[in-house]
Amino acid sequence: MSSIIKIPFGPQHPALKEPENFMFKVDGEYVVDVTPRIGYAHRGIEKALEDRTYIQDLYLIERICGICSHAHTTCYTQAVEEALKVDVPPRAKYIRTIVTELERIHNHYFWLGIVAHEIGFETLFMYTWRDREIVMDLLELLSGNRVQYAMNMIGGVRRDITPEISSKIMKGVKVLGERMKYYKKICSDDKTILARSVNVGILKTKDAISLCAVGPTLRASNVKRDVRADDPYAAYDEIPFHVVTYDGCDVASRIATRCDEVIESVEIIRYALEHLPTGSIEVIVSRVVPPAEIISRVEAPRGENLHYLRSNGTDKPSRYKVRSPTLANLTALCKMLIGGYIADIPIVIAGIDPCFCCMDRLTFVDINNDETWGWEGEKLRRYGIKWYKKQ
Amino acid sequence: MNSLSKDYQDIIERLKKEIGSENLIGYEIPRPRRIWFSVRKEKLVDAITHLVGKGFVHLSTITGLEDENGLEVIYHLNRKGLEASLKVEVPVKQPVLPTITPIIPGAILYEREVHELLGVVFSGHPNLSLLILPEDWPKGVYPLRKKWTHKEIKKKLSRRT
Amino acid sequence: MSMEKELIRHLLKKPVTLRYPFEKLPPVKGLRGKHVWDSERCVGCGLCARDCPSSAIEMIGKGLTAELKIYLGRCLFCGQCEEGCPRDAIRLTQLYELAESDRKNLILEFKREST
Amino acid sequence: MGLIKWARTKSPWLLHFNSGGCAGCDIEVVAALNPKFDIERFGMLLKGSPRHSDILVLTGPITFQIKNRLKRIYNQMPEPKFVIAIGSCAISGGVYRGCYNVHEGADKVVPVDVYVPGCPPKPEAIIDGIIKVLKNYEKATP
Amino acid sequence: MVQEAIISLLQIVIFPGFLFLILAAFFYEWVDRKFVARLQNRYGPLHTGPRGLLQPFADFLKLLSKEDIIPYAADKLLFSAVPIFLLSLPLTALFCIPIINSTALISFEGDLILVIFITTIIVISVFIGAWSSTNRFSTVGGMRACLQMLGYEIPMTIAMAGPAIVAKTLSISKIVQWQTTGLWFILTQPLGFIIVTICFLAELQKIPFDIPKAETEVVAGWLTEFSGKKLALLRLAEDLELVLAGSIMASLYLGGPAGFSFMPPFVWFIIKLTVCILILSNLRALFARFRIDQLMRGVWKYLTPLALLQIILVELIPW
Ligand code: SF4
Ligand code: SF4
Ligand code: SF4
Ligand code: SF4
Ligand code: SF4
Ligand code: SF4
Ligand code: SF4
Ligand code: SF4
Repeated sequence: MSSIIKIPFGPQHPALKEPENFMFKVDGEYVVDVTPRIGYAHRGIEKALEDRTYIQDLYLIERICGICSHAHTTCYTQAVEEALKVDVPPRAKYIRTIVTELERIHNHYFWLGIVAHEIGFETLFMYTWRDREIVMDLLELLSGNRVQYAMNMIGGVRRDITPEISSKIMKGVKVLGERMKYYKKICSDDKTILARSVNVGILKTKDAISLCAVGPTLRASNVKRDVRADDPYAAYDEIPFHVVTYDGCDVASRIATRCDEVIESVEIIRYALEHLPTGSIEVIVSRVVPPAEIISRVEAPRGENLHYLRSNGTDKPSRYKVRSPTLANLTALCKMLIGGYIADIPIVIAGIDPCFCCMDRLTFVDINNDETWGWEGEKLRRYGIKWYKKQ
Repeated sequence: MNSLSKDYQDIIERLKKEIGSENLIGYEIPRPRRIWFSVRKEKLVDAITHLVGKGFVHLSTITGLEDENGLEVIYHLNRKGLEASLKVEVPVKQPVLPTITPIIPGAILYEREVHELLGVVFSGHPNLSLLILPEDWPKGVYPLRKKWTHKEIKKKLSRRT
Repeated sequence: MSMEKELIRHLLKKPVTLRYPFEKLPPVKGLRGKHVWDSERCVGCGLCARDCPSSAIEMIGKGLTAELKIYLGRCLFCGQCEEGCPRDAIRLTQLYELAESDRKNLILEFKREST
Repeated sequence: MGLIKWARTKSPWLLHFNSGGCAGCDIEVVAALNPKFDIERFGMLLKGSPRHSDILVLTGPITFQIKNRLKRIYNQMPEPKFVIAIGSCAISGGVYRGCYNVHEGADKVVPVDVYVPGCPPKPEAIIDGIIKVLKNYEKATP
Repeated sequence: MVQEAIISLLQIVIFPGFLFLILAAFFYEWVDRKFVARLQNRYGPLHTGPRGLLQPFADFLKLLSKEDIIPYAADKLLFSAVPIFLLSLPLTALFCIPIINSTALISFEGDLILVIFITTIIVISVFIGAWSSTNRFSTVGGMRACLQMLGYEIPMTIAMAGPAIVAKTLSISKIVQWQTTGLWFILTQPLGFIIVTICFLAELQKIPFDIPKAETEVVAGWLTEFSGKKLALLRLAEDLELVLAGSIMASLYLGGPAGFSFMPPFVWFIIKLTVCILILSNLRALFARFRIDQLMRGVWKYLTPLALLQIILVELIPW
């Protein structure tokens, strides 16, 4: 009995998500402790960044994650620009902002689809993903690629927004905002969705702060923290917007937060397009970066992104550190799971929006007799079922 | 702007008083919303306790790095928009730091990450097992140390299988 | 139940589906696809190969006789080569259907016409 | 024989496997399912079990941790089976070429039938790739 | 004599027997997929045959021609027997349904019980199949199927008793005949119809009751290890079950092949069957998947009491 069997958890496109690995300690029906194990997708990016030039790094940074690639490059280019002491033209800043917000819309739609798929709501998945195509098309129109936009350059952005593109974006985001309002209604009306989300995966405000959660996860626990407002970058200091918070601290609040954020993003994009400054979109910069130490922060769709750069006067960074939001939320995720019921693990994990529901393997340790055994997601689910029946 | 810099000075003075000025090796305010401290590692826990008490409750991450001068660990603390970064130098020979997880529970994963990629040991940390690297990762290979280049690591890895 | 109305509405609508490959949308203007190279313009400075983030460009020779080999299997279609070329000799076209069953066919070999 | 070949080309079921990429390719593969592209038109279905699948859709670089799992999944698929490598990562390691945890190309681990370059390729390009697999099969067998 | 024998043989083999039923199974899989696709604003199968009509057939042929892997640890005999068994069960049950006229190929007092019994056996076979393949996903899927069955079987049986009580017979053909003279039971027992519909969704393991094979949770559930020919047969069996479900609904509640005489009874039957299947498909697109505990709770809290209520109403009100 004391053998650890590792079992694939949850998802069975053994691949759609990246595998992560959690060690659960359970006592009866409750999760007592969770130890995460990540890195199936560990590719050694931080090391590789040190071996490549700043220009090459830009594209590598972009590929840390395919979903919020623009947030990562914005963070990166800001760091390098600060080290170079160059000022980016205002028009470039606005364009960066617009792309960031489009990306946020894309991410939240994507996430809603995944959640729908997770609870077996095939039709909602199809609808959200269909509407997501609108924003994908806008991004393609703007940048030339649907996913890896390559919009950011060190010193500005690569492509300009022509009036014709601008009007198309206006039209597109209007539809997206409307549709999101509809989905929000569905999510707060539909009984099946509510049953799976209300009071599930509680993260109290106090814990959210002490465990350093970020992004919508944090804001759904009623903490008003958003890098865009607190440490404005790009054009955010000139654009009025609300920081969305909810105080439910559960999965339902996380859904609501993200829905509202999309609606907010639509307003930001509208404002930015209407107030787009004129002028150039990039400045020429040197390839060599003087020695400096820079911290750059960006609010990615999933939360605060922090990059740390140390340059040493060559054309390659001496150290580049990336802290992506999923990692920051992992500790908080463990907290949500601890004390929760085993049956609720999957939806809670999906709730923090890891790039897909990454986790793939679970191992349990019973604290009472120190017995270790493995549980597959299904067994786990069955367990949850049994447990719920007792209720 | 002026009141802002006064605020920053205030934070620095208080920290100085708290840990003793000889233990605060240096500080810098490169631009609004950024402060850098450099403290002796003996006073690390005190300094962080003090800053957390002053509202820097959010730990963004812990960066570990190696350059010509040896190992360095940086704690990125945050109060609203204000980012305070605390640097400590760690001797390469005996890379040990006290853990800060009792003060900031959110540091658990970051300390593990630094431990794994650079070999810095955090004494008192509840669990320093592998987080990112595979189970059968060779001992003593810390990918972010300069002497381990991609080629070297790959060689070592392929020998393993 | 709250979606029934929406379902009925869609039943009466034409599907949004783009019937690829039987109907194709014209690619957007800035789409980043397969490369073309203009031997007349290239001066063989090597900037493109140097900055390529995944070493997809190989320079054969130097200077005005240099020729290019591009490994599409490595290329990220990031457009850095196009962006960095001081002579606008390398460009990305809108060709995106590049699937090949032989990896060799993914190597673009650009030759200079012997003059 | 002709009938069976017809059936095989009309009913390709896919198994999607991410071996450690940036998720860019994955979202494009899944995007091919959505109503805009709707690959069910060709009878393609995304299946969870390797036992039910005909085409293995690979995305992402092959990290050292994932290699054996990939081999196992490939072996579980019943013949005839095809592998299609999506994106430069799966073809050659892409941006991650040379990183310490990454293999240089999926074809070092399993045989690949069609390569779809791009980073990530458009859903159209992915569909195009799958159709090429089927066309090749149609041509190759008498 | 000989002529009659030939006719009944033809009836069994071709129409409305094996061949017809299998073709119907393929056809209704297509209807189901296409309809759901349209609800989701897409085409569904399109390029296989006219409007994708041949898609299920292509799937079937392809699976037949594929390598057939029997998992190393599986119980070979059971594992191979289950698909055949599962295929023959719904076929047998379908013979009890009157299709071309108001008498079925097999008709005797109590065939309703037989059909209900067969639906139970199907689930048990599913469990045996799951268990014999020893894969953990399969096992869980099989367990879930059984658990689910425990829930819906009871309200379904109770609800189906409604028409039987009124028609005072346990033969489906007789129930159909009763309806040609009286009212359709959907009008007098709408509640029963709804309950049976919901229970059939569960029987067919379709959303929102696809818990036994929820893709995101247990891969393909009890089907996970089956490949090649066996999978082909199993899928066909599923399609037949769909036809069976639709036919039972049409027979018990919509009067089976009865209808105005400007069209032959057979056409009436097809129309009603199609309507029933479309109802099932629509529900499939409408819901999110329940968690199995929610399903069980729902069954005991709502479905069973409602089914009982229906019976009481039937007893109280003499139609
Ligand atoms: S994200 Fe959902 S659908 Fe995708 S693999 Fe994970 S569980 Fe499956
Ligand atoms: S950023 Fe994270 S995933 Fe990427 S190489 Fe570094 S540790 Fe690994
Ligand atoms: S977790 Fe989010 S922010 Fe981080 S890399 Fe992935 S998509 Fe980008
Ligand atoms: S954050 Fe999660 S989902 Fe994103 S790349 Fe890392 S492991 Fe994958
Ligand atoms: S950068 Fe342009 S000019 Fe220079 S070698 Fe490349 S293609 Fe030729
Ligand atoms: S084009 Fe520019 S970089 Fe190239 S050789 Fe001439 S001066 Fe040098
Ligand atoms: S597009 Fe990018 S990856 Fe491709 S050859 Fe040009 S620079 Fe290299
Ligand atoms: S090919 Fe590009 S988009 Fe695809 S996984 Fe690799 S880096 Fe990501």
